[in-house]
Amino acid sequence: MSGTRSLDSAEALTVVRESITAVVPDADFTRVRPHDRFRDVLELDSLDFLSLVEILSEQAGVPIDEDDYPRLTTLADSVEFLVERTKQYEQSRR
Amino acid sequence: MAEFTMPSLGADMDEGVLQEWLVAPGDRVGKGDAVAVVETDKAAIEVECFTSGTVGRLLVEPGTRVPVGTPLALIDTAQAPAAQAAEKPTAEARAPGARTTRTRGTGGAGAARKGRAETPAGRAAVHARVRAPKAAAVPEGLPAPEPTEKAAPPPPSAPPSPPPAPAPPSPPSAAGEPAAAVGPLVRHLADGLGVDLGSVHGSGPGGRVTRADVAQAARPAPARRRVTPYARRLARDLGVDLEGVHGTGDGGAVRAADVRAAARAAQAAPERSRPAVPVRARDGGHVPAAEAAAVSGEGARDDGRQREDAMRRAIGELMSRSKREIPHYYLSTVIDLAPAQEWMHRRNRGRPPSARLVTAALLLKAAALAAREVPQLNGHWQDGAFTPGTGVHLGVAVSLRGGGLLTPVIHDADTLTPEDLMATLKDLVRRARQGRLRGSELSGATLTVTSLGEQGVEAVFGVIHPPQVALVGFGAVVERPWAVGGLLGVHPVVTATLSGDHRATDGAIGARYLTAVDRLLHEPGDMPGSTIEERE
Amino acid sequence: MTATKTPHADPAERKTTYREALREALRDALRADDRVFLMGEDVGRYGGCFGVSLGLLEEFGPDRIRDTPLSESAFVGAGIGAALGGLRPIVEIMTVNFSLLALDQILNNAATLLHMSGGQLPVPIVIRMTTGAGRQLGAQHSHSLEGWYAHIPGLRVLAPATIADARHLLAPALADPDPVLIFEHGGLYNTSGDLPADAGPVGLGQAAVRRPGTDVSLITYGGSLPKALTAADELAGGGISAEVVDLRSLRPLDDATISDSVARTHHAVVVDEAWRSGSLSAEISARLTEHNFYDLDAPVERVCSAEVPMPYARRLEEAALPQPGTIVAAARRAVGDAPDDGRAD
Amino acid sequence: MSTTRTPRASASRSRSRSRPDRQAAHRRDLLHGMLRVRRFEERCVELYSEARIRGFMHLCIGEEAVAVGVTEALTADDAVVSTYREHGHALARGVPADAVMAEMFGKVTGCSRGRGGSMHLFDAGRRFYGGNAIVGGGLPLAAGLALADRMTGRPRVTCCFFGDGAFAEGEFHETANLAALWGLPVLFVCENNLYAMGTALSRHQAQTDLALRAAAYGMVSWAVDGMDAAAVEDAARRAVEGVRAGSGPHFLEMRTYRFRAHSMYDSDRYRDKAEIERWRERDPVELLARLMRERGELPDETLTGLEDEVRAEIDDAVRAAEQAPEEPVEDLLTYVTSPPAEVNRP
Repeated sequence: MSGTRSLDSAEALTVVRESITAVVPDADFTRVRPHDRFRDVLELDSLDFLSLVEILSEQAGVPIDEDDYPRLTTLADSVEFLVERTKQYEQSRR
Repeated sequence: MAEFTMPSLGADMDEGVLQEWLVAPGDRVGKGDAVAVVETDKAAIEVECFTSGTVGRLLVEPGTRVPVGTPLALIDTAQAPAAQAAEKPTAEARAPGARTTRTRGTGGAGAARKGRAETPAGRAAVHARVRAPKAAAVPEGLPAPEPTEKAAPPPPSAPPSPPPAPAPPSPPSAAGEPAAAVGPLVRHLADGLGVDLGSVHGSGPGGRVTRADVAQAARPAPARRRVTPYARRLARDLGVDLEGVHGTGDGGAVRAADVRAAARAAQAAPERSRPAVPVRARDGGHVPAAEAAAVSGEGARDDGRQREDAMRRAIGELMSRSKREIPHYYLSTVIDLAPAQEWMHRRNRGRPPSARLVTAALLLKAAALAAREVPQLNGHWQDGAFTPGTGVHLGVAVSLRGGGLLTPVIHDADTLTPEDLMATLKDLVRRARQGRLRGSELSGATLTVTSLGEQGVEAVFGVIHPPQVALVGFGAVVERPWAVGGLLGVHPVVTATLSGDHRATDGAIGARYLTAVDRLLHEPGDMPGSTIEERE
Repeated sequence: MTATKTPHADPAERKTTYREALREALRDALRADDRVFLMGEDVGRYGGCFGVSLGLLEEFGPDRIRDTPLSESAFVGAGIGAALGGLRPIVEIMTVNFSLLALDQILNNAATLLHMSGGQLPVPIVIRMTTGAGRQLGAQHSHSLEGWYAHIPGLRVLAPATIADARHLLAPALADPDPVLIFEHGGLYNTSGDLPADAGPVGLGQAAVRRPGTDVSLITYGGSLPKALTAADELAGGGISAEVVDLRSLRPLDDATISDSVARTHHAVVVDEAWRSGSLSAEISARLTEHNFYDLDAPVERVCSAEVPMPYARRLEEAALPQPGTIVAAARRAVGDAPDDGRAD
Repeated sequence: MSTTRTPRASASRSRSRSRPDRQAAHRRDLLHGMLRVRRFEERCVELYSEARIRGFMHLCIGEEAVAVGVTEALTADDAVVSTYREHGHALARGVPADAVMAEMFGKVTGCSRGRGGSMHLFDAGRRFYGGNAIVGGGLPLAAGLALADRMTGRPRVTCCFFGDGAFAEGEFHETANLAALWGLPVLFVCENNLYAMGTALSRHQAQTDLALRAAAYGMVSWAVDGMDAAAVEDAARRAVEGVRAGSGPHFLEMRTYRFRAHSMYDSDRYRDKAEIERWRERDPVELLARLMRERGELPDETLTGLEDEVRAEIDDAVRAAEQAPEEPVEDLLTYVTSPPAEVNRP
């Protein structure tokens, strides 16, 4: 988590997508609209989701708790969450 | 002898009307003298000649429209008197002010037609466009057609000649139709189908219109589907038939996403009623992992499809055999997961995601421990008798993203701590999806667990994998009103099911098993291997 | 007048403004080549209508920083004549609306002489002018007519949208033997930002991908670039990855960059502050159907100004112009994500 | 460009002669120059009528004295900016007849490689900056050429021809003001032939004394009999001298007349036949020839010799133009922009 810096929404979206792609290599994002539950659309099971959380946390450099899971439901939510969380962490590190 | 020609009087002038002659045959003209008045679209202009001499024949009578460059008169440059042969146009022909081409029709109708002019004999020298010959073959006695082409006027010197025989047109109904090229049968067919033969392209010899041509013309064009160009291209690449694709775009347009969805659906269609079975090849052995793995590479698409086909056949055979041979009974119970999840959350708190448990791991752990408690369900039915398993080797049904499923085995699952079980599960699932399982990891299961609940359904009643004698199913974890100790609350619950082989056990055994699962999940901390960390 | 270095800034980058970058470019050009001079209304003592040439008169004198009468046709034509006579004039026209008074010279002479003379008379002139709306200047100071000029063979038409381009497009424009028109959007002059030290002259006729993306291409230029970037941010927040292509050169168009982008994203939105009818946006849309028909997964969307002379009132002017919101909406339409779609769950 | 040929290659001009002789020889040169233009234009009429030349074509028959007389006062370094009625200016300036003719035939040997046509004759080498087909469009260009000379200290004059019609255009007034304001070395030559196409001067100008109006811009201006070649030349010499000396732009109103239509043919509905006849009595070619005859400077054989020479030159030009190749269509797009090699692409 040493590399934490705040992400803008574009970067956050990239992180989310790359993380999902790492878990579901052939994820077809054309099927996922911003407010779709991507877990359902892309058929992520709980193990996949845990992997996603792991990768997201790693990539963004912020902790993600189980309590945060509901905020990782759609792409839009996830981006919002990451932007907010990375910002908090950047500020808290100063 | 020099020719005086219709001059170009402007950039946009291609033809002009000789309006008036300012000279007569025999007149002396000098270079630069105005000799005629020419009317263009813009104005009447006096035009000059560029040769000096004597005006000879006037070749074009006033009122005639001719292209630029058309000889209008001859000028004798030999200083000789004008040739007597040159005859002035008749007074009639020289009527001044005529703005349009003069007409001299055969009847009132003809005379009134603008642009009509005779083509007397001896006109060969004049720039005249010739009427298309097609009308010549048509019977006489019909009204004269209105010619659209311009015909040149008679040279003034030529004696008036009777108008040529009018060239009547073909009957209107056959207009534009190659009369000789349509047989009666075809004509009849066209009539019947309401096809205008004039618009039919003939594909037969010599452009003959065939029956097929008429039929083709009669067929209504199929309603064109709205498909985006990219989607069309993609459909071709993926071999998707656009006919069946549902369009979600504007006005029902098929977009790329729709094509991809259709391509996926085509792959997934046979596994809609996905059974929880391990995959075996036709010889009864397990499908080698490498072969069974879903192939997503573009180049290997065909190979991948073949493998999927093989996998489907294997699943089909195994399941058919199961349903043919095994008398299934089914049980279900709803289990309160609040204690288990609470325990798990507590345990996960503060741990990095990589060290966290998921509910599925607890369910597997419970399923394995319950199998140890109820060993009649843990083993194989072979040669008409039950053989208990030597350990609890839990088959876990893993669906593959490309379609199909594999059932890797967690050996001695009952002895593993939740952490180890979790780690093993993650590893097996990952490698199953990557096609990296070893053969041993696919064989030897004594009981299979499927948890379609991950896909959102509440209960799954599976098909037993022969030679096993039971299959445990977990549905989705859902929140439901739940009473505990007379108090109603919202609890996470899961529906656990058991499919049993009635040859090996009766429902009571099965019920005992599900009860054990329920109990174990109520006391997750008491599950062997769970307590040590809990006490830290 | 030079951009001041902020002491704590990264030495590789300098804080400056679009206006200062333009001025630095002018100063460089005037210093580098005696043949270069600047001419236009109030470029000298006044310092330029928009302050671009402030201070140049003092350094280069009234001969080379030449105030002209309000005679667009005469001084633009004189620029063309001076170019024929061996100089390298930079002519400033206050706004594109005024340039119409010199349209005869730009079209009938500057753009045409080389061809009409069978290659004998190249016209190495640079004509700069302000374009665009957004400053409540009303209908005679606010239009975006650069697309008209982009219609004309024989001209190069540039639209620097970034500080780096403001700084580095002038030199290659002056080096070009043919007439180059540079359109500076009035809304950009005060833009401040970093001028990367490593930014150098850019090739004429090259578009730039200002932000990579995968779902939709926002094709734009000039004053609409910042709006498109804002829109792309918002789109990213909504899960749509937008690529932003800055045309930079309106003539010739960099077909390759535009086409490549759309071939990847399959969706295109053309953002152009000009009117849409018979416009540059129409041209780009047409080219997309020519070059990328089989890549397109949706009709090309266009976000242009409302077809109205630019009104004065702020609310009306804002409503008339492309805005990030309208760009976002167009992009969503293009990718098939209607604004409220998917929120129901 | 095709071969360079001095317009008066054969018209000997001996410096050793006495002053009256020199003047006579010079008059013969002027006559030769005007005849050359006149016959060239007449041939153009024939070729146009035969549709071998197309497009718009504006002939300067009747205005030859202005073209020949003014050009006489310029040096090779000076620049000329002209209008669409510029055959005479081009020929007098030394653009070879065959290059002009080939241009009108649309041939690659034309002085604009067939891309200009009658209205757009160019010869950069002779500093002939073209036929401009926009009334008034060449004026700012002339100011710019002069500005470049001014800024680089070259003592050159830019001569700009335009018609009375340009007086109604803003570009004239903008340029007159600019040139006077900046003291640019421009010689403005207004060919006042009394008609802006078909609109008489009095019907398009409130004040028809053009020299007077030009003077209002602070330029030295005067009106000249544009049918008298010697008077034109004399006035042009004085004006060029003044311009070159640095006293700013000068303006000459050349009162002249075109005998033919505005462009090739028109019905002359806008002017009296009698008016044309009156002006024809002051035909500049005839006027000079008459003077020379009176002075005994123009024996019949001299005139015949000049005519023969001119006819031969024009015959050659037509023949060469007919035989010249056309620009291949593949080269259609060349010269729209400069060749890439010239473009400095970093």
